[in-house]
Amino acid sequence: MIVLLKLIQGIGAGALSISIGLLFVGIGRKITARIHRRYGPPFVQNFIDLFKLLSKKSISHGFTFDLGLIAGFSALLAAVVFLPMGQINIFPHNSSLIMILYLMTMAYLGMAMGVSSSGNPNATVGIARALTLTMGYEVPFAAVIFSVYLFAHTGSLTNIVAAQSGGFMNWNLVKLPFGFVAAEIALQGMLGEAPFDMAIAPAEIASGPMVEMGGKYLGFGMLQHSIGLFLETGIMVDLFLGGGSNVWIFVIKQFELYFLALLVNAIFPRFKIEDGVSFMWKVPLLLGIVQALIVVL
Amino acid sequence: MNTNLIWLVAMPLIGSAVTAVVVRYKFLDRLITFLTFATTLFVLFLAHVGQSYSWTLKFLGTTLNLTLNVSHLSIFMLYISIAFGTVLAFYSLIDNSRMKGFLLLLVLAANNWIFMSNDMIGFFFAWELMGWASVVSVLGGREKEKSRHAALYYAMMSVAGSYSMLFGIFILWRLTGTFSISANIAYLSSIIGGHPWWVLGIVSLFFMTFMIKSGIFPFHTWVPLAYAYSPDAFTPFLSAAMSKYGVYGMLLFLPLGLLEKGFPTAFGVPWTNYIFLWFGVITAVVGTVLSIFQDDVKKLFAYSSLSNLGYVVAAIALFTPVGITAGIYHAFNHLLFEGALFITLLAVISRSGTSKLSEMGGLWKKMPITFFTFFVGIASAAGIPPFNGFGSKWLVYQAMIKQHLIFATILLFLASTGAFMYLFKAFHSIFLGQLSHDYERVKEVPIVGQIVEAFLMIAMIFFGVQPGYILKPIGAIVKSMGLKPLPVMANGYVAGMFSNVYMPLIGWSLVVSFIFGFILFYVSAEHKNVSQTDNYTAGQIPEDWGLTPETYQFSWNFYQPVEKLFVPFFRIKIDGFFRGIGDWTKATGSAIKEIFVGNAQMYAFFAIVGLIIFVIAGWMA
Amino acid sequence: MSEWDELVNYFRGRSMWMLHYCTGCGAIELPPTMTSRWDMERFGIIPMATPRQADILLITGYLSIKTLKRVVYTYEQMSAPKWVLGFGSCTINGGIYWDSYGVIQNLDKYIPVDLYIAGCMPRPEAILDAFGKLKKMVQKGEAKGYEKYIKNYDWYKANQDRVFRRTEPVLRKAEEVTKSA
Amino acid sequence: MSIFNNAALLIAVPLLFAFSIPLFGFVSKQLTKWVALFTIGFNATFSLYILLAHKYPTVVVMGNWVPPFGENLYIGPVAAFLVSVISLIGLLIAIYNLWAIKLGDVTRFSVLFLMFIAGASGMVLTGDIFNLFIFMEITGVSSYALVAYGPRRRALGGAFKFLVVSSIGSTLYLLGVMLIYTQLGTLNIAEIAARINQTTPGLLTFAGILLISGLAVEAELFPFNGWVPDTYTGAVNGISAALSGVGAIAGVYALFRIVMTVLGRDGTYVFTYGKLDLMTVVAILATATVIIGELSALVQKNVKKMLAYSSMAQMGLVAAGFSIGSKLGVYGGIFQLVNHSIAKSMLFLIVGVLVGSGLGERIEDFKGLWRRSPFLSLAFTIGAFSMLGFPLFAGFWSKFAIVGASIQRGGWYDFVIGLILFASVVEAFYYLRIVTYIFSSTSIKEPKIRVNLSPAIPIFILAVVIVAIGIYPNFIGSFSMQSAGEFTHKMTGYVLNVIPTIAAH
Repeated sequence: MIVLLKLIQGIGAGALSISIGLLFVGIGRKITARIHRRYGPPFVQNFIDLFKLLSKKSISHGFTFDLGLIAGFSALLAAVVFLPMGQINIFPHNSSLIMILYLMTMAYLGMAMGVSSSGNPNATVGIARALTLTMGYEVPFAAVIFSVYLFAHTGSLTNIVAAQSGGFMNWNLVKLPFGFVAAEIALQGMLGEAPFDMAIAPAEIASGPMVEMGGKYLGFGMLQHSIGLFLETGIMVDLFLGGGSNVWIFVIKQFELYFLALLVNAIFPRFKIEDGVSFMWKVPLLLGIVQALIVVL
Repeated sequence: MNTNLIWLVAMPLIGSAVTAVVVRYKFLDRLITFLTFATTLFVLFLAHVGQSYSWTLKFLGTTLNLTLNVSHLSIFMLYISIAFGTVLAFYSLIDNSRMKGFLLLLVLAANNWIFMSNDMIGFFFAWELMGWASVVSVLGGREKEKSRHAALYYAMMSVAGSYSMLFGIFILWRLTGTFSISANIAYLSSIIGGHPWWVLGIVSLFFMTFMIKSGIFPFHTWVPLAYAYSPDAFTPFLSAAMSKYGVYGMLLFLPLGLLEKGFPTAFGVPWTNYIFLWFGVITAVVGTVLSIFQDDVKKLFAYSSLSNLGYVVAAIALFTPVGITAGIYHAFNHLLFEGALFITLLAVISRSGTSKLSEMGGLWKKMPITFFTFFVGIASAAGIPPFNGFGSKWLVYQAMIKQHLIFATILLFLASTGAFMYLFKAFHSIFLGQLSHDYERVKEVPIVGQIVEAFLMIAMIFFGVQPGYILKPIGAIVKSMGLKPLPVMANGYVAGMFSNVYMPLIGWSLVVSFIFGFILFYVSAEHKNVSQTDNYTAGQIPEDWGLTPETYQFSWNFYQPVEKLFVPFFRIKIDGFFRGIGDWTKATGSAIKEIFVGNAQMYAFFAIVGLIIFVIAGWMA
Repeated sequence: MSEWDELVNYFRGRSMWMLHYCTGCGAIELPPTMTSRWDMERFGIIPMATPRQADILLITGYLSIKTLKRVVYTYEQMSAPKWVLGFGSCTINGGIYWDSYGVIQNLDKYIPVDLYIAGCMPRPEAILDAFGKLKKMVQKGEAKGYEKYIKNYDWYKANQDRVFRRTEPVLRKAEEVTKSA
Repeated sequence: MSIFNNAALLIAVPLLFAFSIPLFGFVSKQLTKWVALFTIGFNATFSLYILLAHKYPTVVVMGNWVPPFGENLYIGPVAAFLVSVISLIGLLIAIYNLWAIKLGDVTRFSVLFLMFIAGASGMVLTGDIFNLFIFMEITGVSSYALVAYGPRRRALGGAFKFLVVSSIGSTLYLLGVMLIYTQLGTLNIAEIAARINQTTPGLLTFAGILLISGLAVEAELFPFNGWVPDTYTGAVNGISAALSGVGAIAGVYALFRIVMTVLGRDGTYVFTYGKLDLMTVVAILATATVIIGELSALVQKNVKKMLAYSSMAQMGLVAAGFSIGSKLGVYGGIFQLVNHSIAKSMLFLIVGVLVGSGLGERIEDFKGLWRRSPFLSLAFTIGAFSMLGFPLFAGFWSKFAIVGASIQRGGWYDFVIGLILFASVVEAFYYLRIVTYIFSSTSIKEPKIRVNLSPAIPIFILAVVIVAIGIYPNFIGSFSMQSAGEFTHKMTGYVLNVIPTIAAH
């Protein structure tokens, strides 16, 4: 019985993450358009795109291509159920942050496997860039999460959220401001928004990993992006913004973070990959280390 | 007196003697090797903790007791190494490399002896035996001249290490008059309060050996050479099992009780351990960074192997319950996934005939079982749950954070991210991407190889989902070291300091979401399979362009941008330091050689001068 | 046409991703179409990077025979459903290159064009109008150029081969040259 | 004191046959080699009988003049053991010589070889320091001539250098003997040993310095070892093997018989009487020898020369073991001495076979030997591993013991052994370099090397013995241990066995 309940809850969480993620991207497109002084697409445009993609025919380069893209989507879905989302917390005793981060890695591995089995060098270059950038942003992010670990004396997101209960002044955003800024910059890299969008540069490497993806494959890619967006902003909310008393507040907080990212994305050009990494290892890492020192000492 | 223990050493020695006779008949050689491994494994089933066997040796003017002793740690190490060796020996039935069965069996005998020995004579004997047997094994690599250099380099490091340990052994003997390891460690532990520098000096003599054997910075330079140029069938054992000897040795010498003796601490660990820990961390980072830029796949995984040993060392150096648990657990996981990876590499190299990443590509269709084993292997090595590498890495972080070692943890995390980079590079360059025309006829390895690979794949998943089967014996080891073991929960749990992870849950979560993913995939519009060359080429038609799969495969200079980032670090050449010592010795040798001028008068003159000096010395005395 | 198909077509019409094959001078009209003045994204139309991802192939100018080869290859790499928009008079009748030996005059003979945008140059309004037309056609299920191409593949192929032959070198082998001399 | 006069045959028989060999030479030149072989065979059998039947300790008295009044031979554990080793290795080399010595004056070669064995045996057996000098000269003179044997010009150079340096050594030794004689009026080792503290310390020191300077030549200690590389390289390989396998044993024996038994003072660690502790002097010499030998060997391109330097270095190691002066150290030293003789003579024989089959002596010539002759390759590897002290091979135990003894003594011996271990790393490099060359095959297909039975037998036996000792060290080890007792306890071990009536001082 409990298994069935958890299963349904898990499916619900997955559906929530997909829809919220798609909605976020849709709203994001609208907001970006407004910054560009355009009208912009309807905010449900992403659902339409997804539907179109899933119903469009496509080509595949073999089983690994299929499996990789499914893995990219499914592994993130599997990770989402461990994320405490407001009052929805399906596995409260099993929400280790590092576990979630490593589980997300599987999605990237799957994605990478899929696209590079297409045999297109553009895709592989894109993946190589993405992985290089990962090395860039993971280091400051690691500094931040280990600071939070030490600060909260727990590694479980549930407990980190619980430790921040009791109002704005208890949020880690206030208590660990440098960490928050560092994590925010790292988040920009995680989301692949400008100035860290070198992995999917359309004009240089024909949209990188997506070069061979069409139809439902691109649809899966889109889903992965949406869930990833949900998960990454969700982790940030749990880490710094005190989670949420209910899921809608949680989502609003997520959106705030995404909104920040969008603003940056809309106006910035793109880093060269090595400059992106060295930026990550300079500014955010310094901030993260300052934060870590403050926590340790 | 448990005579079954002596068979653990004797059985491989006998097998080795037999295989040495039939060394010319390759299959027979391999078959006997495998049977010996299997028998040894069977003999091991009869052994259990607390057994001991001793016999005497009339040597060094006294009657010495040589003792074999089964502790929790040793039986754990024995099980994992012999079991892996058996699997490898089974694979080697179909292998064509120039590995000699009798050398592998000699290493096995030494392996068992090292893990069981409670006296330093036996330990040293076995250590040296293992040393030369593996050095000679390395000689049989594919690239003759390179494996010659590699073997020589490895031998030099190994011999230097052995002599350092020999020195340490006898110093301990001088102090205590016994060769018993446990007695000596108890002695060291008892005098550490009064003479810390003495103890540190002696222990560092031993640790130098162990660090060399495990390839810990700054002694990591031999590892890539020896791994890359050893016979492909021997490399898995070299990486998976033999790197553990150093770890085992360190674990023997770590319980000195520094904290109880009021040793100065840094971050809650004795400062010696703190320094040692940084060696581990640096190893992890250096291994990772260098691995990213390798083109030879065995070199790449050699660096990967030593990077993982950096994790192990960093964790055990803490000498806290969670640290030791994490270290041993990671050592086990390293054995499993690194062994599996090297076995798949063996399969790939035997079929493709090259170990250059830039010459491979697209092999997954040709070698599906190998491909999936490799996939699970890199997922484990990258620490992706629910495969087996995750739990230990996660515990390592916990252990480090527990001691507020935030910088070390960040660097380890960097190593882990970098690990993902090089693992994917190898994965892509071997299995994904375009299939070269040269490999159109490549076949999957024979059925024996497939069985081995499938077995390892299942093992990696099983021990990932059910870590309890490993964590329980590790708990016993931790307890036997006088530490409080981590709470043992149900089989699927990894219990950490800050939170727990229930691995089967992750597994189920993945299964459900994969089912969901597949359903979504198959209800969506259909797809058609196209050939690998039907690719987006910006409108260029491949034939017009003269495009071949090889030219359309991206695997050369894979992480070129990253290389720019690390340019300043490449100027530091540890390897150059050792080679410098070698060159200096050689130059001194050339100079000293000039004493022997080849002239009788000069020799006579030397003799007379020597005499005169003596006479003067006698006068002065 | 079943309800499901109607639904699908409705959404397809609302989300058309475009691959713009920019030959000739027509490409200059696309940036204003995409950016704030006309903003085609409000109709769900965005430019894509590769043929795999695109629904519309927009050809913005004259096509030399060599370029045609690439266009055909690109078109064939796109997945169904896919549509072709011919932009400007060059794609209709060759435009100012009507008498050039190296330029094709009539794109429709080589790949099935669903809709032409006449003019030299058509302004962004015309492009948006064409997208609107195409959207209606798609939603009604009328834009079936990709099926026509499969049905009449022989005819298209023959036409293509006839012009492609002109790109082959006149003298193929060195021996033939020496023999003739 | 038990008397066993037949033991004099160990010297008499080889000498007798040596001088009668020219008669056999009239029949057939080849026959002379067989005569030498059987003579040494007799020696080997007889000495083994003494050793295994435990006929020692015993004294051979000449003309019923009991010591200290007459000349005597003393067969203690050391002599029994070392004579066995000398004659066995000599026997194996004689077998090898059946194949190797074909050209030139075979008859005289056989004469000299027998004399060489007789001299070496005599050095080990004699109980008289002047007779020691005589036997040293016999060994020396015969070996100069043996070294000069052979077609190559470098043999003459080697022999000449040996001659010059060795003559100086003999002279110094004789001077030392003279000084002792002026002091004590006796030449009997046992008596001198018992009364050594009655001499003037200054004079004793001077005499001791002369003695060890003289003996260090044969024991190959720096700076008296200039002859070693050229002589070993110059001689034919059988003779190089004999020099390192037989001559070196006698040389080291003589050195430490004088230093430890004659001049030494009993104790946990043996020191010498006189103003200067000669054991320390020897230790310094030994350390210098090891380092110089190993470093010089490192840069050699010629395997034979490399082996020569390595011999020198190994002698240094042996001497270092002895010079520790404890029972354990001497045990290690003797054990190492024997192991070195076995391994090094085998290595020289292998080089001899290779040279005989048209290969050179350069390191490059060893490339791909595994393909051409697995037997020789394995034997060479076994020999090299034994030299390096790898387990399962003989050298492990002796090196282990020497290092152990040295560290047990502690003090500045820690530095001695530290330097020696560093030199051992160097040694490991140059031996393993050859081993790796052997197993790294060349691409060129080369013909197999056929090894004749006559050189194959000694090489095979020596290789088997190395592994046998490596697996079961106790057999040789127990003899070494008895021998060590004779060196470290000179009164009970030596003097009282020879002259039971002598007053202990």
